[in-house]
Amino acid sequence: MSKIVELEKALEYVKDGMTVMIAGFMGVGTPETLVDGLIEKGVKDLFIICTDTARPEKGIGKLIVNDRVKKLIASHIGTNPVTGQKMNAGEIDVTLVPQGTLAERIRAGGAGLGGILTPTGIGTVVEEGKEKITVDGKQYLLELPLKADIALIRGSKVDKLGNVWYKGATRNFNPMMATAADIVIVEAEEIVEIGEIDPNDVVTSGIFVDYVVKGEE
Amino acid sequence: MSKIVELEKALEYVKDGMTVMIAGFMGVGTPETLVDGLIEKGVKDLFIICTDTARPEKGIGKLIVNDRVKKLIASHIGTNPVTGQKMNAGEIDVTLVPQGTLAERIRAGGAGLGGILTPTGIGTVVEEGKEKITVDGKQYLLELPLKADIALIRGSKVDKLGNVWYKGATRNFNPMMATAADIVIVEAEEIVEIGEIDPNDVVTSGIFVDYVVKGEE
Amino acid sequence: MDIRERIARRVAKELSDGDIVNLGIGMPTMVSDFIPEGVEVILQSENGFIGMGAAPKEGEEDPDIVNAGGMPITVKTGASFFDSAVSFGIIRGGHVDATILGALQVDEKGNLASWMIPGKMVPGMGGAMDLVVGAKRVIIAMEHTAKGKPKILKECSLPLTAVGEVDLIVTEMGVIEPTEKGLVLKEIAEDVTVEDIQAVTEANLMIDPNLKTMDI
Amino acid sequence: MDIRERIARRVAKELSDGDIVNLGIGMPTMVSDFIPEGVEVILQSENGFIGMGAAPKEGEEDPDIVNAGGMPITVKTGASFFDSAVSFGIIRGGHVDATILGALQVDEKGNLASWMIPGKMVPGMGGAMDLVVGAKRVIIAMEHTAKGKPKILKECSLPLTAVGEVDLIVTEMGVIEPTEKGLVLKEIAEDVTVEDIQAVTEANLMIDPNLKTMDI
Repeated sequence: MSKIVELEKALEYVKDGMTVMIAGFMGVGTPETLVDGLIEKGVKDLFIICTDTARPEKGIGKLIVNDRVKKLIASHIGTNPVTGQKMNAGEIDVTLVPQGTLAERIRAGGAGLGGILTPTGIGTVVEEGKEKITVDGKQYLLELPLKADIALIRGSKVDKLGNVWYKGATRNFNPMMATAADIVIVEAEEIVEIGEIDPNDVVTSGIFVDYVVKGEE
Repeated sequence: MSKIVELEKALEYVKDGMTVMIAGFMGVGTPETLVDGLIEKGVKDLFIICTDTARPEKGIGKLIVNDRVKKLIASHIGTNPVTGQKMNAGEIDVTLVPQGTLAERIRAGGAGLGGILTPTGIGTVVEEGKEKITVDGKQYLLELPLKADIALIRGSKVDKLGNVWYKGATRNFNPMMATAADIVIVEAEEIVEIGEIDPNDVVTSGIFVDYVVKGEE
Repeated sequence: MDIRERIARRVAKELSDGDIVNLGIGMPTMVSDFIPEGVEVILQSENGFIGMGAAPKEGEEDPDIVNAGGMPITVKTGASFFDSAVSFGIIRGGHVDATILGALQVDEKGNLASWMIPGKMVPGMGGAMDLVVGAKRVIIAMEHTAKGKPKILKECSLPLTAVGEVDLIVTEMGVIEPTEKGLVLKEIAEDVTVEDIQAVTEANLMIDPNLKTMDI
Repeated sequence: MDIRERIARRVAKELSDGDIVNLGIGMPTMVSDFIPEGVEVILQSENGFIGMGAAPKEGEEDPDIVNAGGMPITVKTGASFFDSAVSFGIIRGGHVDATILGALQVDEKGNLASWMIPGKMVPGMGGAMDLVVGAKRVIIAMEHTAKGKPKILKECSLPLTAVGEVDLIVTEMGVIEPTEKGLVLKEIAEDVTVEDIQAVTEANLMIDPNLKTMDI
């Protein structure tokens, strides 16, 4: 039962207005082929969850520049000035979330947790509108889980069952996002035979993955 | 800077009455050499955090049988009848915790979270004394982090910096416990040179590990 | 046919191709022997892997690869290992399609008691509470009575494993579905009458208008 | 000596052998060039690894290995890669001995503002809020003033990164430690007087009785 499909087939599931998680840190570990495919396909009004919007010509930055994003949750938008411009112009509704909190919220979404308590953001604007809970005399913010309709992830080696192995710093948000969306599409830098990734070294189990698309190397 | 030490040296840090996390599932992935060393050394009144007490002659079971445990948090004690006997006799104070909750509580302890919200245990005795928090109309229990003075873990391959790779089902609670204790001692099935474990396949980073002890193969 | 085999055979038919399934210890483990042809399920073992295979041949056991009962097992090609936090993330996060578990008691609200008998047996809940809350479907595979006494009750008397999470009960006498209105008898074993099964069931059984013979 | 080099050299002396350190983008990155001999620190990069090495030679960049600024970097033997949840678990969990960060403003309560200027610059906090809350020591490495205006204030006017988490402030003029009683000037640069430094510091500076010359 191979999960390998053509790009167009995998992206059939992405519709206007959907919530889409896209992995990568400054474009590293971002599925560029899937992002390009989204732009080509013409979907719009997306709610994107990602850690940063990279640069205007790179990764998630391309979706920003091409006006496909209506709402955005990210931890950092400073390297892509277009994001800030569109935010100031009221074209994109941006919520900034501390990077560690973002990772935990996505993980919580995938792991069935109702939320997590973090000390990060206490005493800052991040706490606005959130419940504060004191444990052992220390204050924490209750941060709620995040889920998505679609997650677009990228693996360095992916087998036909969707088992993923990541190289270097490409891992970042990929493993968590793979657990937190209804449909998970992985772009494979390299597609390998089942069993080629040592079962001890698989990072994202194929059970999380719906479709595998061959990306650029 | 090698972290490899003799068994006796590593166990110097374990004192009577300490809170000790010990990894393993039914003894698989349990550092048997370290457990035997604890018994040999004669420490007592330990507060043990583990997922099960294995069997009387195996893993953590040996500490139970040898009367070294005063307090115990575990998810399952049924395979070691001695644990139940000592619990009923009032010799060991046992708290039973759902296995998934135990994993998250230890992870939270290591990751600086103030707690996590889980639906597990709602409507059961597990909820007794715990705060209930409703998120999106669904009830969750607030479960608090666990930390320890010492964690005893086991790796299949360990390098001199303490980087650990686990084989098969030995991984279980090892990675979380490695993050949640003041002193972490890892028993190595095999000690390897630094760099022999691919940096992409290291599961527990050496930064969590204080001492490495050679165990039985 | 052995009672336990009958139950296991019937439960096996509840599984669909590609399902991710967690089998409890004991009778539920037998279910994997009766999966219908053409159906391939992926077995999750909560101690830390996906892709569980058959028991190893004698002499070929790997002490590092055991199932959730601690018994030597194998993994299939394409398997993957992970830690207990990931494993229960899979379970709690709804990534397991079905869990098959035994029970001490089930009641007409779909409540389950399976982990302790106060003063007698306190093994602990292990992973059962997470499994029952997290899996998309909870199928109870158990003998209809314990020493002749009903296990399907109006209200569980033993400490609960979870509230209202049971989706289907399969016993040697029939197949029962907890619904908002109560327990519905969906299938009945060939050698059993409705009166027989109600006689050993404390809870009231509503009879499905399309009551079928138990499909084993 | 360049102002930034002076700051980086002084900060480097705060680090001890074996420390796990996270360096912010910009001047903090320079600190790794001045670590004293005999001291080996382990650099954490919050985008997902431990054991960061030097920048690669031109032509030897690996596009999969970049630092938290997105620039090509290398890893040392014994490094390990992990995901962002693990990375911030390391940070939030107190496993990082020191983080070295720049700042827009610091105040006498040890509050830090470093991530936005409303209406002007809203880059986002990235990993800074977690780092400042989680690291055992927070060392601010920054120029003493911005366009001649004080950055060390009685009270930060910009949105905070964290409350009361700053442990040490190193500028080209001196070394200042936030304490419960306020800011204590511990060291002063050779070419600077106490009056000079107070003149460009809005907050009141208490002078350490053992005030030393800044050790660079």
